[in-house]
Amino acid sequence: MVLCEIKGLDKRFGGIHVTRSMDFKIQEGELSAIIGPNGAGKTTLFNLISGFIRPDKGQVFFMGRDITNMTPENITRLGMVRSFQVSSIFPDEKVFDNIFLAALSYHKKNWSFYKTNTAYKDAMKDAEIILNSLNLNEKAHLWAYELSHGDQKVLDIAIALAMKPSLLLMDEPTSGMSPDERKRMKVLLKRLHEEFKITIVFIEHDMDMVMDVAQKVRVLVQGQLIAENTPEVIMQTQSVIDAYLGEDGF
Amino acid sequence: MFKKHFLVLGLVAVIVLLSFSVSMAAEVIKIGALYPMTGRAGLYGKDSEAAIKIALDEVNAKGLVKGKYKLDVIITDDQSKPDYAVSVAKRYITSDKVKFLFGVISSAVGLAVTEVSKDYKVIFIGTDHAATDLTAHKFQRYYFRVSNNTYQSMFAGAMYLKDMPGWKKIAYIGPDYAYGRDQWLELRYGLDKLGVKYEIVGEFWPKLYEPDYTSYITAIIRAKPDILVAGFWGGDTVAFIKQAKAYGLFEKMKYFHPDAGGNYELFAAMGDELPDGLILSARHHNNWPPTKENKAFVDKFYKATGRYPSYAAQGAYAGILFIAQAIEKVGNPNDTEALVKALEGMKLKLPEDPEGFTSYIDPKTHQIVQMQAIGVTEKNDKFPPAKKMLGNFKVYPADKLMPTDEYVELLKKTKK
Amino acid sequence: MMNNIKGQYIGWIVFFIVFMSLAFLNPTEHTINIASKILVMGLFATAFNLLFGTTGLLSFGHALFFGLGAYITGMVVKSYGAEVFIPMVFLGGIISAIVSILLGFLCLRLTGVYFTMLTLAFAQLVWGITIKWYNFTGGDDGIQGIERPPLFDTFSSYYILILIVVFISMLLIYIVRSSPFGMVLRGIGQNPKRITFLGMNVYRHCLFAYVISAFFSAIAGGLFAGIDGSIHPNLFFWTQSGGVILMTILGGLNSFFGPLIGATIFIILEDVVIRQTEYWSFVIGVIMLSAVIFLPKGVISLLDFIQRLRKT
Amino acid sequence: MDTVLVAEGLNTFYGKSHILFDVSLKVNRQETLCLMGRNGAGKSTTFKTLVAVLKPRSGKILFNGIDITKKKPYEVARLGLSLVPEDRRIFPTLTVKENLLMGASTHRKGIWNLDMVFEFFPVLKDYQSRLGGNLSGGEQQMLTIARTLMGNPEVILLDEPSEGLSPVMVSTLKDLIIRLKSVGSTIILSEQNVKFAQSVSDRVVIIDKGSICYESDIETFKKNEEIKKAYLAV
Amino acid sequence: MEIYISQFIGGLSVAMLLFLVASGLSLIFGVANIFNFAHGSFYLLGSYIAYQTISLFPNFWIGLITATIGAGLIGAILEFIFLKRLYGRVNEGPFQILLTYSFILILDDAVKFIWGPEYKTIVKPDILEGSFVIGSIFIPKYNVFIIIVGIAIALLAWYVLNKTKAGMIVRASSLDRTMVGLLGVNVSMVMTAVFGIATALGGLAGAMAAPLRTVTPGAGIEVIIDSLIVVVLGGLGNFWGALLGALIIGEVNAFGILWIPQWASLLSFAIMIIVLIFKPQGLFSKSR
Repeated sequence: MVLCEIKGLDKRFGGIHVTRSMDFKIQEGELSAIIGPNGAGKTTLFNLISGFIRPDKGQVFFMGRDITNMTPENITRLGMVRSFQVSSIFPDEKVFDNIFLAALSYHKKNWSFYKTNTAYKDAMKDAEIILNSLNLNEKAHLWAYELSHGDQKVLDIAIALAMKPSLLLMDEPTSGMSPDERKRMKVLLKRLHEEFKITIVFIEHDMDMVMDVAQKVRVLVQGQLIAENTPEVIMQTQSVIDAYLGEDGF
Repeated sequence: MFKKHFLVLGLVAVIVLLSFSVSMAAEVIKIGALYPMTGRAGLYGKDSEAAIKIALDEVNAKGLVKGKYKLDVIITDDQSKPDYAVSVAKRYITSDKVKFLFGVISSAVGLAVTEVSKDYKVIFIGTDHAATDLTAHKFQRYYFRVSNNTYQSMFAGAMYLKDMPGWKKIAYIGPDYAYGRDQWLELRYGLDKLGVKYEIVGEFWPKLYEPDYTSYITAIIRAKPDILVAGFWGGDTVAFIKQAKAYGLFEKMKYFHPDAGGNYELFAAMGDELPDGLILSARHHNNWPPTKENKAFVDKFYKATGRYPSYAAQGAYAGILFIAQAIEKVGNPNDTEALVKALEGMKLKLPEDPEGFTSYIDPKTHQIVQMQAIGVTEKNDKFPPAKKMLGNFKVYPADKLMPTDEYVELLKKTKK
Repeated sequence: MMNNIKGQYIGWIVFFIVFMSLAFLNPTEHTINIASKILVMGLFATAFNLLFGTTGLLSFGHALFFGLGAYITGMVVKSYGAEVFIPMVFLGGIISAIVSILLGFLCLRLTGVYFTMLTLAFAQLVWGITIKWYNFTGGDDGIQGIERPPLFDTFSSYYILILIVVFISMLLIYIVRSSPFGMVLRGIGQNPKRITFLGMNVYRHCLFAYVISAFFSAIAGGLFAGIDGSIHPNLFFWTQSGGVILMTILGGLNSFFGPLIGATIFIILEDVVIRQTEYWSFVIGVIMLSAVIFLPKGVISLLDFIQRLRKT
Repeated sequence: MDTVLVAEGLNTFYGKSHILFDVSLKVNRQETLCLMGRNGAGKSTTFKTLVAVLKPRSGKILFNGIDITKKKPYEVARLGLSLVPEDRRIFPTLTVKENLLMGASTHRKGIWNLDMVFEFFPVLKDYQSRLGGNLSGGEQQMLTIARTLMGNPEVILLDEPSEGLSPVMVSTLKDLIIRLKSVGSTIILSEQNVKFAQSVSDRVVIIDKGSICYESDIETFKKNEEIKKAYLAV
Repeated sequence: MEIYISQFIGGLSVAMLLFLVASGLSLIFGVANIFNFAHGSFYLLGSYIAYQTISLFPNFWIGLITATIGAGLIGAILEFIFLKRLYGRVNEGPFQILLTYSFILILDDAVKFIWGPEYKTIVKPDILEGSFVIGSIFIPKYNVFIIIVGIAIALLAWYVLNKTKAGMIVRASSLDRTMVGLLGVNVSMVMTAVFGIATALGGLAGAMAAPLRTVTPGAGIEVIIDSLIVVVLGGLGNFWGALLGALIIGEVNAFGILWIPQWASLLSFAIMIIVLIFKPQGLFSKSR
């Protein structure tokens, strides 16, 4: 089943054509990567899909609905949730509260202003489950800014999970991570996909990660989708090697 | 410069110590004064302070009620903020146990403090705020004003205009608040009352402390009035005249500014630059009346401060003298009702009184009744740094300048 | 989090005891007057900080709501008598809240300095109208002789009324701040983009906070009208908005009680220093400057310092 | 061999937390030294301490024999020790050319000037009047290195240059560093990408939990799988 | 028709003085991200320093120069001793407001202490006395002088900021002080210099305005809100924007006085509301 469909998406910034008539479908249950050289328009694509910027042309459908002109917050409420390249957390809140805040939003308690936080059992429970499953429970009472870079990225994902997404868009989940942190992230992504049954699309530069995790890879070059296939095939595609992978195999 | 201040400080300390030792003998009667001491109105506060000292020295040197009492004044910066002034006034009465409230430059502050005076039944001597309301429909029996109100200045102004030949068109510029509005209302009332025919060709309302009048000036010139009536207050007059001069405004029309235009600080600030022939007046002139009382007062002030007084000084000086005389008459400072009675109709020869006239307090409204003199700017360097002062004075009789009942009704209607 | 809550309880107890005991210690009228002003300005600053301290949006026009509260109470009491005083304080809050919806609708589309300046412009406009609309507002002469409500008509009983209303209001603001909604506001201050991508509308949350803030600012203004029974257009002026900003920052904008502490310091300083010297502005300036240099989180950081001393 | 930079017993704190513990380093002229370690191990802190953005509580840094421990960052840069920060820090509203000219603020003489830089980085020449913020990530990485080169540093500190770059871009970076070596630059590199580090470095130092725990030449390091496993989790 | 021309020219000279006063605020506000609440106090200092100099050496031009240098020096010293300590601190922005506000309190009182409460005056130099007269239109020479200086400052500032190395460093410093330091620039000096230049501009404005205005304690407070409006109206940190903002305020007031004199004093706030509602980032903003 198609979860999300992108139809003829087109966007210009000033004179630069950042997205050129893009077409593809995200199937429910897929775990796929988007790769491409810096400046290819990967993050812009996410911004367009999630409603953060409006496309000049084209449409986006999510779960059968046209979401092209919806606000990002309403799109998020439909179940499409993002995590960010630079981890987007609430640095001056406790780790637990970061997730709790997101869980409150999911339970639509964000407008409650007359009861203290402890009154919201559902959200508390959700937050605790996520803390446990991402192994953050020992750090629950730290300030978010005290976390290491890798843990902040995990927290970013934890915040996204609290929204119980059906589609998770992740922008470079391993950026700035050390090799062992990357390994943990790999495992985490697979678990999210298998245990939580979340459809995941992620942008990535680390080819090991892409090879190991992704079932499908899309390649973006200069705002265009130039290839879409399994990782093994992509690795052999000459145009991808020229534009992105290079010969050294870093 | 600093040295001088330390010297003054030292002197003050010595005086304070001395007066303290003297006060062992006499009972001190406290007066709580409110004046702006900072910002643009600070000059009037500082001048009032200096004049109060002069008056205190005179009064305490003689001793009150055969040396039984002496006066002491506490001054607090009211910041020209009415709500703050009210709280200070209450502190004066409840904590400092003052017998009199005193001072106030801004009418808004005056209107606020008079309420405190009424509630606590403490006499409030207004020395320098001109809103007619205070002695008209907002009158209360514990309030007395020892300087003239805008009605008195403006009615004198109307009389001046009546006698002036060859004009018909008139325009007004004044600050956009009660003081500016009242003056215009009162002048028009006066002109109508005197049966003067005139045509209004423009009204302009810059904000108080407007720094730049250029656009007003070009608009006034276009309106082509014969007379421009101005209701500026404080330093705004200086800015306006400086800017208007370059546009040749003063050659094109008469400038007429009968309430605060003739303030000495304007002459001091403008020196030679001040055009001749402006028709101005003030609540006190340093060179009128040419009596020895006035000269003595001005000289004393100059000796104390190194500068000549602005109009505010004379009011503060008069206020202290009235208090002293009232206490002298009653014999003790505690019988407020008797003091009120004593002050009603009290006569006192003030620096501002010309030969043959003595100021008195109107028993009905508690407003001082004084002569008004309107003059024209001319060369006069006897009061440096001023190079020009008023001359060619025309004097208007005090008793003709009191607000009529009819006017009070009008005021009530326009101002609720 | 737990530590915080404990600390806050102590704050509430200290707050209540200090101001309550004032009423019984046979204070002078002037002391009560100052304490009343501290409470009222403290509530105003706390209400102001509901928006500023969480979302970081700096309103330079909050005097508008304070003044509105004071004028609604003052004008109606003047016409209909003191019986309507207490309902009018409340009504002032409601009207102010309605006005704030309209203003917030325009202002909150902007951020940063632009928000700050637009709020300033609106407040100044209302100030100008108050002065010009003489027949209705009394112009720059203000309104005098506003009677206090029956039962609370002496300075000391009125103080009790202020204490009760301010205490309840601050408790309500505290509840809002520690609620999920308050948490969202803090989230907006730290990372508005994330809030959007958690399905929440930044603008609407800010608007709601702005409205609550306006409501309590007006309550403070209404109470102010009764302290001296004298109100003036300068309650709307930018210096009034500026004053509340300075109090909040000086006290500590990241702490709930910071603004109240800032208000206390400002009002006591003003009272004491101006009484002593004509050069009060110099003295207060130097004190303020030292506070900025030595107390990087506002005066509230002195408390942290004492706590740390106790721990070690 | 000629030593250009010596750090002895550096102890650096971030607020109250102790980050570097007695870090000592020696850098030889014209070598490429790679500082490796996990996230949070102290690589960036070491770099920031060397260029005086952070002040060590104790320890000493000698650059060409001059004690620079107490100097300000700009003084260190003028002496010829320059950092290319991890987060690139391009001036987004300055043009590419202006960004480059900013680099010349050290007033040092040397081979690097606009012409030379444009020859090395032809992309930048084409984009010289574009705003820095409009460049792609890879171009920004080029620009930030070029900008530092404009100051003719004697020693360049490159903090995680390959981070966030596409593989083909990392190859370009490799070629660039090799070319820099060929013109005689001394480079200190911090990296987590082992493959890349091995392809350009002469010597490797590993830092873990704020202390130096391994040091060797590149060939020895290549063979030592244990070390890689223990400290880099490869 | 003539009235419109003369009103327009009147508005122009109001605008230029406004711009002159606001230019320093615009410089630090936009370029160095410092909000100097005390800008009006440096304006005031400028007036008084010029007055003091002229009363010692009766020459207007020397007065202008000492006022500029004096206000600049005092500004630079205050920045060096106090403002510098705030850079990079938490809540830097709010504390800047508090600190510069304390400058107002201290400087304004110092002015009163040194020079007393009475009004001071500066006489225009003879060469700028009088007016050009075209038909019935008067253009005072001094206003022409102000217009020329205003334009010169706008041009100079534009040139220095965009075309010189120093300007480039200033722009870069406003973006990222740490990075600029890493590239070998003494940023601390740059910030002091920028603050000094900005306050010097304030001082120059104060000295130039003195022959037209009242020199009195407290006169600095009034210019600050007007300057803020001008700076924000045009878009932060944009000199041309500030110039345009000043022109709009000047001209709208000039014609407002003609057509709706009752409401003229509220017009600048009304304009700001209208502009910000339709162009939320000021007039010269780049839409993103």
